[in-house]
Amino acid sequence: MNEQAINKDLKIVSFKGGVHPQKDGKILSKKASIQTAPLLERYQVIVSQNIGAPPKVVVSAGDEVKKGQLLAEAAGFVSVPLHSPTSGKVEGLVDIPGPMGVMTQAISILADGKDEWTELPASIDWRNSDADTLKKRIMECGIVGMGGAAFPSHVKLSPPPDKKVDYMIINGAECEPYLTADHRVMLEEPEKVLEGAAILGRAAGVKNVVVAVEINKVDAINAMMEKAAQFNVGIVGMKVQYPQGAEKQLIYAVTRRKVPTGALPADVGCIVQNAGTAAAVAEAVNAGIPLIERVTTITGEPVVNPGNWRLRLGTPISEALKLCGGVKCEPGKLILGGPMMGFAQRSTGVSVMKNTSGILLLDKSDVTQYESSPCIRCGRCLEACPMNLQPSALSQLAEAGQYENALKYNVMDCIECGACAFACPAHRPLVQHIRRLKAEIRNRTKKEIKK
Amino acid sequence: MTSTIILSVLALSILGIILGLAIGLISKLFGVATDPKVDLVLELLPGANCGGCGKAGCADFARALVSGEASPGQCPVSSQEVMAQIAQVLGMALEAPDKKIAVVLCGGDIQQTKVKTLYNGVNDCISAMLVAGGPKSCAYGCLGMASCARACPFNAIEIINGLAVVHNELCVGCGVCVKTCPRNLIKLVPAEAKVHIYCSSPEKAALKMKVCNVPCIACRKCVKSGEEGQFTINGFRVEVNYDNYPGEDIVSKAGCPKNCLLTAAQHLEIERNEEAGEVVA
Amino acid sequence: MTQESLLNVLELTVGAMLVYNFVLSRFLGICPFLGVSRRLDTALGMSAAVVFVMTISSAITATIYNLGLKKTFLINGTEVNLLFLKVLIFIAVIAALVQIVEVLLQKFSPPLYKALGIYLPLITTNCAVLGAAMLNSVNDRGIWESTVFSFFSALGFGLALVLFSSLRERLDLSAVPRPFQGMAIALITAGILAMAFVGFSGLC
Amino acid sequence: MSEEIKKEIMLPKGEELVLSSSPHIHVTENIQSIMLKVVLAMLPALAAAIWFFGIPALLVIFWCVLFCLVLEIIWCRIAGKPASVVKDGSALVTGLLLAMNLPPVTAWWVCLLGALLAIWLGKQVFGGLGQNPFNPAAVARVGLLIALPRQLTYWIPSSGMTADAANYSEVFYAAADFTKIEQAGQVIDGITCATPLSIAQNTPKILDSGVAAADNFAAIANPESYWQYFIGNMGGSLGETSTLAILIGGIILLSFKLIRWQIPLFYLGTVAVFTGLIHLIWPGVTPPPLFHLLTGGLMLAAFFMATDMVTSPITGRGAAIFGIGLGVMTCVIRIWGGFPEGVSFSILLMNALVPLIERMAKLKPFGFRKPTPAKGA
Repeated sequence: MNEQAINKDLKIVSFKGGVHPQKDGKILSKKASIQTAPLLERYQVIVSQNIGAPPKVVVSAGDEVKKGQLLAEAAGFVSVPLHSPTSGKVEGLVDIPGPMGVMTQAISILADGKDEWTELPASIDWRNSDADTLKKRIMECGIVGMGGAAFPSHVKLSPPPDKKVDYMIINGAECEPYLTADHRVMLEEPEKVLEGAAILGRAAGVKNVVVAVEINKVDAINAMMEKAAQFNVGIVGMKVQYPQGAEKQLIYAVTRRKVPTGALPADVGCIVQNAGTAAAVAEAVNAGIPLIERVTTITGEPVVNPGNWRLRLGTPISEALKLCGGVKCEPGKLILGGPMMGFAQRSTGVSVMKNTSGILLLDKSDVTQYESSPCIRCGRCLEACPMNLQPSALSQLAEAGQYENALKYNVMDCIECGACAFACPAHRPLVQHIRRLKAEIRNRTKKEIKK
Repeated sequence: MTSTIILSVLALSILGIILGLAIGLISKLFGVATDPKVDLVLELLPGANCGGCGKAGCADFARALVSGEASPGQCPVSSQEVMAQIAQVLGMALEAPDKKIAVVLCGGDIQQTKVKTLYNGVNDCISAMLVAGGPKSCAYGCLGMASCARACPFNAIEIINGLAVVHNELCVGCGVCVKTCPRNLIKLVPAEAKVHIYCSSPEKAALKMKVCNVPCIACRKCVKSGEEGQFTINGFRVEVNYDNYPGEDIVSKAGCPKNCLLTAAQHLEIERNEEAGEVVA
Repeated sequence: MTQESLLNVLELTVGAMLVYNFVLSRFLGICPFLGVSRRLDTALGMSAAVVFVMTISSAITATIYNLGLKKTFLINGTEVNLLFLKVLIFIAVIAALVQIVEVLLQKFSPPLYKALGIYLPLITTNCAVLGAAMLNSVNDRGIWESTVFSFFSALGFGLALVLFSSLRERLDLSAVPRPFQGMAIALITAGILAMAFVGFSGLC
Repeated sequence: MSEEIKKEIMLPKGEELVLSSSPHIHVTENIQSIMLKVVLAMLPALAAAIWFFGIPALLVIFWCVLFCLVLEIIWCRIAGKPASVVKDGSALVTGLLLAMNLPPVTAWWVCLLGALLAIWLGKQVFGGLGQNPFNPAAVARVGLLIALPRQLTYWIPSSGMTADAANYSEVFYAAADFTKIEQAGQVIDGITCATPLSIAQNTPKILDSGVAAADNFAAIANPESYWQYFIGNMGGSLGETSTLAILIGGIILLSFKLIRWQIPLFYLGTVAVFTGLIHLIWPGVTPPPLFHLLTGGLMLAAFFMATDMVTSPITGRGAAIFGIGLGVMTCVIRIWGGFPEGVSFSILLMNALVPLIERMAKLKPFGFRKPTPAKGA
């Protein structure tokens, strides 16, 4: 293991709290360079891929579409369009298992094998264009936060006018164990990430653009530091600590500003975008390519050849796993995303979406059973919580059904990073309890508003 | 001796007069008039504070009753006699409401729902719904994790064979469970309606049959054998029209091919037997 | 201050509050102690009510005792002493006082009135209140001494009540076995609390 | 769904996939390993106890652990919990703590009573591990002290103290039987001894200052005696005498993060400051702070008893308040109370205050701001 040395000029920052999983699993796939997946016969593109209003489908069964052609148009401000991953025929709308376990609508496209591009919009000279043009292009290319939340990027770039934003942080932390997609992107395409960062900075009218990377990705940091000056982008190193890449923690680590309860990053003058998003932005602005594919880590001990793949939207998980040679043994868990915040799946029928940063299989021996012994108040969760909450108390309140009291313990501030449940020696399902509390409280406030 | 008696009597009388005057004066000066009826009504109410009436507990309901905002019939728990008594206290006529009970409209117990996913987490329906929509293969079936049973203030819901079943004799129709069920399977129906279609899935018959042995496949046998208007067809399933419900004989007449149209008693018995069978196996 | 008077003050304050705590050492006033301790805020309200009633009632009963009952009158050549009417008179005074407090509370603090519910009239029969009056007369305390003693005794009652209610709020979150739920576990907790208060014995 | 499986490529079938909430990975640490680490930390003190008090001490430890484990299993049987609960090791820890709180010579039935109080009354009636508001060992110790004051204050001298070593070994090492020791105690004069704290308690207090007052405690509080107290060569409960051994255990606990450091720090600090002040004002009333720190159960309480995770406040600020409260109560009872030692009482009292303390010492979330009336910033 001859890791590259960390550049001495690198500023290394961190936040308070958090956990550091000893076995982070990145070793499985971090050396595997990004491969492009071959064309598949059929893609099932899930319609609702972004937070906010799902886009409105504009194609119908039997339509011929070209690669990159609009499939669904944005339905409102907090919404982005959806484009076809390849050329072929629209088979119609089908119900496929969604990432949250409920059936969801998808556009099924039968590839014609030609993979012809549609007419793409012209390149933009971003150094000389104004913010609105850039934002419009970013929106038109369907770009969302590719780290996990899938929040439309152009919305983040348009904070209310009364809020002065002076920091653009590109999140290259990739603090989730096992995932290496952003790592590979930053290592293999540093210019794209940096240029995307600069474009995002320009679109938001911000001078201070930094890429923040955890220092376990030394090669990526060094690759980017070589080129950073040419795009006038700074690089910041961060301690390897989960959840370093959570928005509020990232902002604190880089700028020492605390995003207040219930406020947005823009309230403290920051905008955070994912590194993968930055690369996609660069492509969208320079070549007009919409977001139709993304780099996804396919990993886990049961996977035969873990790796990082450039997958088109709508690729079924089963097909993606085939690319990696399938599994060695029956896995215990299938997770979309990382092991800390990802969603467990019940079938391989789910398809890749804009925010699918990883497809993770866990071995049966790694599936931790919740024996859920009682809380012994050891306080590990309090130390782990990056938001300085008291998960142990919240979980007991959830068990006792005292939902109102949970507000006194600021349950709504929880970012559901999972650090508490990771650290709990009693293996209590703390995150699930907190989600339950949040759901109850949201229901109640909704009811009150109705009244 | 006599002087002791006289003095005692005198002392106590004086004390009594002073204290009486003080109390009288103060209640005259600061007294707040409350309607004694509120307490009377509150005593008559069941005191379960179930919230079935829509008010925050029995005390609140009592206040609403006295002030005329509510009528005694709104309390789903009180028996007819109690309601009559309350109405008498309030001096009003009682409109008799139909007694309602809850029914869980799902027959998919652990034997009948085919594919199950392993679930590992909080044993509670609402919490389980937050994890990939819960472990049950039917996305509309009862999860059987007893959220409703725990919520029921009268312990009228039992989880038999992984399925929530309402005990009609215990249910008072307060409707707490209806609000609790994350899959909206529980309905308040007239207590006299004995026949139910134990399926709430709006999916197509083929999809339902993939995951469940006892779905309503909308074959309409029941509709045909029943009288006009006793059933309503709602998409891919049939529902009992509870405004004009069929009698118990409809079960044998219709001969539901999926065993989904049942009387409540039959349903309970089937689940009991299946559970017993499971124990043996 | 002489050592003796210092000790006396200690006995009236620390002694009344901790060492001879009404609830946990003398086992008086158990009814409201168990009844109103489900929630901390009602416990605080009840404590305030008890402090108020106990202090005032003791002041009045001590006045009656010192100025009236203790005295021996000479009527028609026979000595008459009304000490045997002590309990009767004390109860009457306390009952009247509670009535007054109830009326005032209902007027000025309806939420507290509602929260205290049935327990407010129960102060009448709260043996702690009568107990304080009786202890004062048995120990032949003066008016000021009695008032101070009762005030601190009531504070001790409040302390025990608040402690206990916060514990019960925590017990609400624990998985107490079915047979012990409710009053059983409350009594056990109270017992352990009483055991802890034994530690204060010998302080004065 | 494309479920068809290519010849050589195996895909997950999906039927054995587990659904659960995130996170999907966890630490390997569990309750059992935590409890075993606590036991490890107790070993030095237990070894010191056996070194100084011999076989009787070992017997007491044996009885206490045995009874605690057996009673835990019995309760689980009755309550319908799996008896494997006992594997979490908490009953073992309670048993050892209980033994450390008993005199080195204790009859088996006292151990049984103590185990009953600790496991059943102190823990299981509240729902078992993690649910008990009071420290089980402290409940047992206080309950026994109130019910059986004589048995609980039957101190024997440690092996290093006796003048007549032959006598000592004959009585204590050979006859590990309480009744025999009791009989022997009546025959052999001076076989029982007083703890330094009970000597301090029985020393007449001198309120005014002066030479007499300053020398009031000279016999029990001098550099030589301090050294003996430090290594544990004095009368006292089984596990509380050796400050040295407890400190080693305390370092183990702190290094494994099994206790909140605020509790021992603020507890010991408060005791030192409080007794220091009193000693400064009235030297004849109480011995100097070092005496208080080294004698009695203070060290044991500060590192093992009060720090019990279940019964102490969970936040750092709460733990500090808890420690200060413990210190004040211990000093008040020691100096003015009727008992020579106040740590168990103060632990119970402060346990009762924990819910209130936690209310006061809630954590402020990251980026917390006071809720302001709704208004656009």
